Amino acid sequence: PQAAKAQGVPDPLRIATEGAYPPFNNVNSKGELVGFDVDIAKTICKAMRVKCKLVAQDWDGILPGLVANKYDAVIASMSITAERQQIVDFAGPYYSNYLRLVAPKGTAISSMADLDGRILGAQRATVAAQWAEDNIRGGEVKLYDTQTAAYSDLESGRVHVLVSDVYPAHDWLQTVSGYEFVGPRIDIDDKIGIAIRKGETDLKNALDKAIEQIRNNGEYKKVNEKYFPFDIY
Amino acid sequence: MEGLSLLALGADGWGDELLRGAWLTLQLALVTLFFGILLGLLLAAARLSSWKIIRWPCMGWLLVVRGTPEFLVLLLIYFGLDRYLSQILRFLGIAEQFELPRFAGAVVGLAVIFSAYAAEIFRGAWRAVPKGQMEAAVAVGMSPLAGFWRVRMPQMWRFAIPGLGNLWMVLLKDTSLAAVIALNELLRMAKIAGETTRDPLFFFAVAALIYLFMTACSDLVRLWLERRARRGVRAVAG
Amino acid sequence: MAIRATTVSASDSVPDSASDSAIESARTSSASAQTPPATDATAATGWVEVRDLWKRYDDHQVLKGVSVSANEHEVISLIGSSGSGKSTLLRCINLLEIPERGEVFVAGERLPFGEPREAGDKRPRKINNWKNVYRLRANLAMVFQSFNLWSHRTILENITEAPIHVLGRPRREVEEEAHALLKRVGIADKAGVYPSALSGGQQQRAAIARALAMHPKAMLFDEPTSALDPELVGEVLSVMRELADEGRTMLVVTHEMDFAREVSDKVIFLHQGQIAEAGTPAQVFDSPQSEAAQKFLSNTRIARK
Amino acid sequence: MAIRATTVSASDSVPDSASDSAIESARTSSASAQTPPATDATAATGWVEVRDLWKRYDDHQVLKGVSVSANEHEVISLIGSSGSGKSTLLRCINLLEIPERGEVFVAGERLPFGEPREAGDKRPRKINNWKNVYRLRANLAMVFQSFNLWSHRTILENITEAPIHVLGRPRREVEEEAHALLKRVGIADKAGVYPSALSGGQQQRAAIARALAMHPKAMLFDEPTSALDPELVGEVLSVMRELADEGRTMLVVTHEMDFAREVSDKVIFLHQGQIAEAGTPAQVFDSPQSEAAQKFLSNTRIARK
Amino acid sequence: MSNLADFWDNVREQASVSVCEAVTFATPELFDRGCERLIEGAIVTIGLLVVSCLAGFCIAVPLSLARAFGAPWLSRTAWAYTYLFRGTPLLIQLWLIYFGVGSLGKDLLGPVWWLLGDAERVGLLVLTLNTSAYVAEILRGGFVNVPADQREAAMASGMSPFLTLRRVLFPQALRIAWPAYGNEIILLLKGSALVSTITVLDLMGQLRTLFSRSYALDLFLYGAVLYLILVLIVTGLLRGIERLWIRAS
Ligand SMILES: Nc1ncnc2c1ncn2[C@@H]1O[C@H](COP(=O)(O)OP(=O)(O)OP(=O)(O)O)[C@@H](O)[C@H]1O
Ligand SMILES: Nc1ncnc2c1ncn2[C@@H]1O[C@H](COP(=O)(O)OP(=O)(O)OP(=O)(O)O)[C@@H](O)[C@H]1O
Ligand SMILES: [Mg+2]
Ligand SMILES: [Mg+2]
Repeated sequence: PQAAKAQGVPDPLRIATEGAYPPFNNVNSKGELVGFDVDIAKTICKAMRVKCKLVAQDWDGILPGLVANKYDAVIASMSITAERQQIVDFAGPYYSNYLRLVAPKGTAISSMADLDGRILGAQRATVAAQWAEDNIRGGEVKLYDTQTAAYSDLESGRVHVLVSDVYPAHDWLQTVSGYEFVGPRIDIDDKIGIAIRKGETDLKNALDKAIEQIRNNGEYKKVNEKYFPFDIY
Repeated sequence: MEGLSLLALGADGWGDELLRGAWLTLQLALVTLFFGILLGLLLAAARLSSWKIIRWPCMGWLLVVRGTPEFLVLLLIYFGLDRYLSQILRFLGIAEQFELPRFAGAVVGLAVIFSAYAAEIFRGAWRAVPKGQMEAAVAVGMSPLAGFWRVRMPQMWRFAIPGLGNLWMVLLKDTSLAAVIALNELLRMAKIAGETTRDPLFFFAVAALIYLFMTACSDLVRLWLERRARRGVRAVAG
Repeated sequence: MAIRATTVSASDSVPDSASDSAIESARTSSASAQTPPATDATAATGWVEVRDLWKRYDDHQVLKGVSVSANEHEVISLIGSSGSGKSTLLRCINLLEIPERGEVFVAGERLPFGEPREAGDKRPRKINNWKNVYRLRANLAMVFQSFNLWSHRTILENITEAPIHVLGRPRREVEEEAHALLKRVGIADKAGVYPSALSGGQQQRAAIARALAMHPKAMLFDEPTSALDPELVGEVLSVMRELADEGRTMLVVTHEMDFAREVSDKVIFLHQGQIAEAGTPAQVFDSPQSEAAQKFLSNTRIARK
Repeated sequence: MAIRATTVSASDSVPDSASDSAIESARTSSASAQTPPATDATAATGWVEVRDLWKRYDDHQVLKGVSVSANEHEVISLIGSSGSGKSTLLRCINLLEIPERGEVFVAGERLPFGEPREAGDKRPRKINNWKNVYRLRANLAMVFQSFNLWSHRTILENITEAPIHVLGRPRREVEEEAHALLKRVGIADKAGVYPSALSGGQQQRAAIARALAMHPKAMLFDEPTSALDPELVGEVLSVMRELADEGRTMLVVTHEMDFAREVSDKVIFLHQGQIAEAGTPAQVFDSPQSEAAQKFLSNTRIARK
Repeated sequence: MSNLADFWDNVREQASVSVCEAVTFATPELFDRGCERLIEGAIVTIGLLVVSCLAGFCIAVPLSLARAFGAPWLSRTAWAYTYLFRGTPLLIQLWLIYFGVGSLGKDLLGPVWWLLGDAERVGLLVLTLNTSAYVAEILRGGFVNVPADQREAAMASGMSPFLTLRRVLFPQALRIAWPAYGNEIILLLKGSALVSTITVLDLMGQLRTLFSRSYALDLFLYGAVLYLILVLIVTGLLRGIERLWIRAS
C-alpha cells in the first residue's frame, strides 16, 4: 500500500472509546482496552501508518471531549444519527446494526401488537431506545444506563421484553439460558461510524480510505471472526 | 471463590485496577480538600462582608455553583477553562495550544463545588462563635484579621467540623464525577469491571467496601479533630 | 529605658504598640505626663476623653450626650443604676460600639470616625482609619462585665495571647510575667486549665490579669469585683491603687460605693444615659445636687449607715 | 384553696409538680409546716438537706464532706472565698452535678441516687430514679451565677417557659404574672427583647424573675445581686424577705456581708470545701471561732469598719 | 393507595401541560419541544425531595440523639448506620438495593416487592435513608455545641430530659446546624438525579433521555436552569426561616 502515511492525520491519532460495552469495547482484567471497536481502531491506525493512542472515556462526556479537542476520533459503536451529525462528522460506517427483541423463553411475541401492555426495556442513548420510544404505543418503556442493568431487570421480572442492538444481545444470550430472541428482526438501517470533529475532511477521507482498505485486504474479516460468526459490516 | 479470583491482583484479576482507582480517588479528594477549604474560607468571608459590592456577586456565585448539577460544573470548568486559557495564552503569544491536565481540571472543578458548600458551613460557624469572644480580641488591639486567626478561627472549627465531615464524605464520592473527563477513579473502575464481567453488583459491593474503608479512616481523623476543637468547652452530652 | 520613654513622649504620645518601646514606656510612664499641645480646635484635654456621645440601639437611645475626661494618674468611677448605660459608655470608648454622634480621644488623638455631624443626622457612623483604632486599643485594656475569656485557650494562654501576638513580646518573658500575675490575683494553680473549669470569681480574676498583662496606658474596668469575695475586693482595690500610682488612667464601672469612694479621684453618676452628677467622691456622695443622685444614694445601704 | 393545701401536706409532702395544686400549695404554704415523720433511719431533718457531700472534678476535690440543713422559712447564707465550692454545693443540691458520696434530701425525700457508699469508693454515682429528681427540681428554683438565660427566647418567654411546660399552667395566667414579676424587678419594658440585648444587671433580674415564676418551695440563689446597683440590691433584699416570710426555704451564696447579716437566719462559711463556721449571723460575724473565718472576715472592709 | 398514585399522575400531567403553555412564548424552540417532559421530570424531582426530606428528618432526629446522648452501644449502633450510608456512594446504594436485592425477584421478596418492585419507591427509600444519615450527623454537631449552661438552666427548672430537648436543646441545635442542613437539602436535590440510573424519569432522567435524542448540549443548560430554579426556591425557603431566627440572636 501507500508508502507515506495519510495526509492530515495527526500522529499519534488520539481515539476515545467507552470501555464498558462488551464485546465491542471494554477493559479486561489487565486494564487493557479490548473488543471489536478497539481491534478495528488498531487495524485502521496500522493501515494509515500512524500510532494509536486509545483512551477510555465515560459516555456522557465522549462527544463534548471530542469537540473540545481532547482526542481526534471516537470509535465506540456510535450510531450515525442525524442529531449527532449536527455537532460532529462521521467517517465510515465500519459496521451496521439491527435490533432484536429479547425475552424469557416461551414469551409469545410474534408481531408488534403483542407488545401492548408489556414493559419494554432498552439502553438509554442507543438507537434501540430511540426506536422503542418512537414505535411503542401500547406498552411502557424503561430506559437503562447500561445494557447489563437492562439484563438484570429482565431477570428480576421488572421488564418483560428488551429491545437491543443485536450483537451485544447475541453475546449475552451465549452466557445465559432461559432467554431468547423473540419476534421479527427490526431493521432500522443503523450504521455505526467513527465520529470526528466537523470540518476535518482530510481525516475523514483518510479514515474512509482505511476502512475500505481493511475490508479489502482481509484484516477486517480477521477481526470480525474473532468476535462473531457472521459478517457484521 | 469465583468472586475472590475476580479480585486477584495482576493480570488475571481486577484487584489492582480497583486499588489504582481508589488511590486516584484519594489523591483527588485530598488535593481538592486543601484548595476547597481555602477557597471556602475566602467565599465565606466575602459572603459575610458588609460591602454589598462584594457580598452580592459572591451570593450569586454560590447560588449558581450550588444550583448547577455537579457534573455540569465539572464539564464546563474542564472544557471551558481549557479553551479560555488557550485563548489567553495565544493572545499573549506564549503558547499555541494549552491543555489543562485532566487531574488539575478535576481538582479545579471539584474544589469549586466543594468550596461553595464549605462557604455556607463556615458562615454558620462564624456566626455561632459567641460575640464576646471577638470583642475581647479586638479590645486588646488585635486587628479583625488577627482576631480572626487567633480567636474566631480556632473556635469556628468546633461548629464547622461536623458539616465539613459530611462534605468530605460527599467529596470522596463526588470524585466519581471525574469519570466525565476520563479519569479512571474507583467508581468508574468498578463500573468498567462490572460491565466487562457482567457482574456490576459484585464490583459495586467491593467498591462500597473500599469507600467504607477510606471513610472509616478519615472519620477517625475527623472525630479526633472534633474533640480537639472542643477542648475547653464544657460537654453538653450525657 | 528612661531615654526611650522620653523619646516616645516627645512627639508621638501614643507609642507604637508593636514595638518594644511601647511596653517599656508603658511600664515607666509614671515619669512622663504628656498632654499633647492643642494643635487644633478639637484637641482633647484628658488622656482618655469622650465628648457629647450619643448611642442608640434600634429605637432605644442609651447615651444622650455624655462627656467624660480622664487625665493620667486619674481614677474615675462610673456609678449609676442598672441599665443606665455604663457598659455602653465603656464599649464606646474603645469603639466596640460606634456611637452615632460624638468624639473619642485617646492619648490626645482624635479617634478618626466620620465627619462631625449635625444633630439630626441619624445615619450610622463609619470609622475612617481602623489602623489607628487597633493601635490605640492596645493601650486601652478592658475587663468585660461578663469576662469574655477565650474558651479555646487555657488561662495562661488567655493572658499571654495579646502580649505575644499584638505587642510582639518574647514568649518566655511574657509567660514568666503571666505566672507572676496569676499569683498576684491568687489563681496560680489554674494556669493550665480552660476557663470553663473556673469558678465565677476565678474567671473574673483571670480577666483582670489578662488586662494587666498588656501594660496599657489606660484601663477600662466593667464591674471588676462583682464576682469577688470581700477579701479579694480589697486585694483588687490595692492593685488598682498601685496602677493609679504608676500613672495609669482608669475608668471603673462599679456598684460598690465603698470602692468608688476609696479609690477614685472623680465619681460620675450616670442616669438614663446622661451625666446627672460628677465631682470628687466627697462631693457626689456627701452632697449630691441632682434629685436622681440623691434618690439613688439614699437607697443604698451605705448611705443609710 | 386552703383545703387543697392541706390535702397535699397530709401524705405526700412534695406536691405533684404537674398539677395545679402544686402551685396553689406553693403559694399558700406558709400555713403548713410539714416535716414528714421520720420513717427510716436516714430521714432528713430539714426541708432541704445535704449530708456529707463529696464532690471532685478530675483530681481536684472541691467538696469534702459538707452537710447543710435548711428548714422552711429559713434563709441560709453561704459565704466563703472565691473557689471554695459554694456554687458547686448549690449545683449538687439539685443534682446538676452528681456528688461521689453523700445524700441529698428535698422535702424530706431522699433523692434517690445510688446505694450508700464506702468511704474509699471512687466510682461515679448514678441516679436511680430520675423522675423523682425532675419533680423535686420544679420545687427548687435556681438563679445561676452566670444567669443562663435561654438565648433563643425573649425575656417574657424565658419566664413563662417552665411554668407553662413544666407545671402545665395556662399560658394567659402565666404571662400576666410574668409581666407583674418583670415590673417588680424593674424591667417591664424588656419583656419582648432577647437576653443578648440586656445589660448585666437586667439579665440578672430576669433570671431572678424566672426563678420566682416557678413559685418554688425552696430557692437556690448563686450571687443574686452581683451585677446589681445598691438601690436594686435593697430591692432584691426586700423581695427575699417577703419570700422567707411566705415560708420559702432559701440558700443564698453571696459576697455581700451586709446582705448576709441582714437577711439570713443562719450563715455558713465554706473554706476549701469544708464548713469552717456555721451559726447565726451574729455568731459568725462577731465571734468567729475558726482561724480561716477570722482571717476572711478581718480582711473584708465591713469587718474593718 | 392507588387513588393517591392516580392523583399524583394526574397532577404531574396537568401541571406540566399548563406550565408549558404558560411559558412557551418566552422559551427557545428546543426547550418547548421537551418542555412537558422536563416539567414532568421536575415535578417528580420535587416530590422525591419533599418526601425524602421530611421522612429523612424524622429518622435523623432520633439517630442524632442516640449519637449525641445515647448510651455507648446505642451511639455506636447509630454511628454504624450513619456511617454506612454516608460512607458509600448513593449510586451504589441505589444499585445494590434496586438491582441487587431486587434481583431476588417477586416470589422471594413477597410483600417487600411492593417497595422494591417499583423504581420510584426504591428511589424514595434510598434517598430517605441516605439523607437521614447525613442529617443525623449534622444535628449531632448542633446538639453537642449547645452551651452547657443552657441545658442546666432547663434542668434546674424541673424540665425532664425530653422537655429540655424539645424546648431548649433542639431549637438551639437546629440554629447551629442550619447552614449545614441547607447544604444537605441542596445536595439531596441534586443527588436525587441519580435515581435516573434506576429508570426513574425525574428531571435528570427526562433530560438525559431528551439529550440522547438530540445531542444538543443546550438541553443540559436548560436542565441546569431548572435545577437552579429549584435550588433558588429551596435557598429562599431556608433563608426565610433563618431570618426569623437571626432576629432572635
Ligand atoms: N467544671 C469544672 N471542672 C473542673 N474544675 C471545676 C469545675 N467547676 C469548678 N471547678 C473548680 O472547683 C472549685 C470550686 O468552684 P465553685 O464554682 O464551686 O467556686 P465558688 O465557691 O462558687 O467560687 P466563686 O465565688 O468564685 O463563684 C474551683 O476551684 C474551680 O476551679
Ligand atoms: N445589644 C443591645 N441591643 C439593644 N439594647 C441594648 C443592647 N445592649 C444594651 N442595650 C440596652 O442599653 C441599656 C444600657 O445597657 P448597659 O449595658 O450600658 O447598662 P449598664 O449601665 O452597664 O447596666 P448594668 O449595671 O446592669 O450592667 C440597657 O437598657 C440595655 O437594655
Ligand atoms: Mg453593665
Ligand atoms: Mg460561684
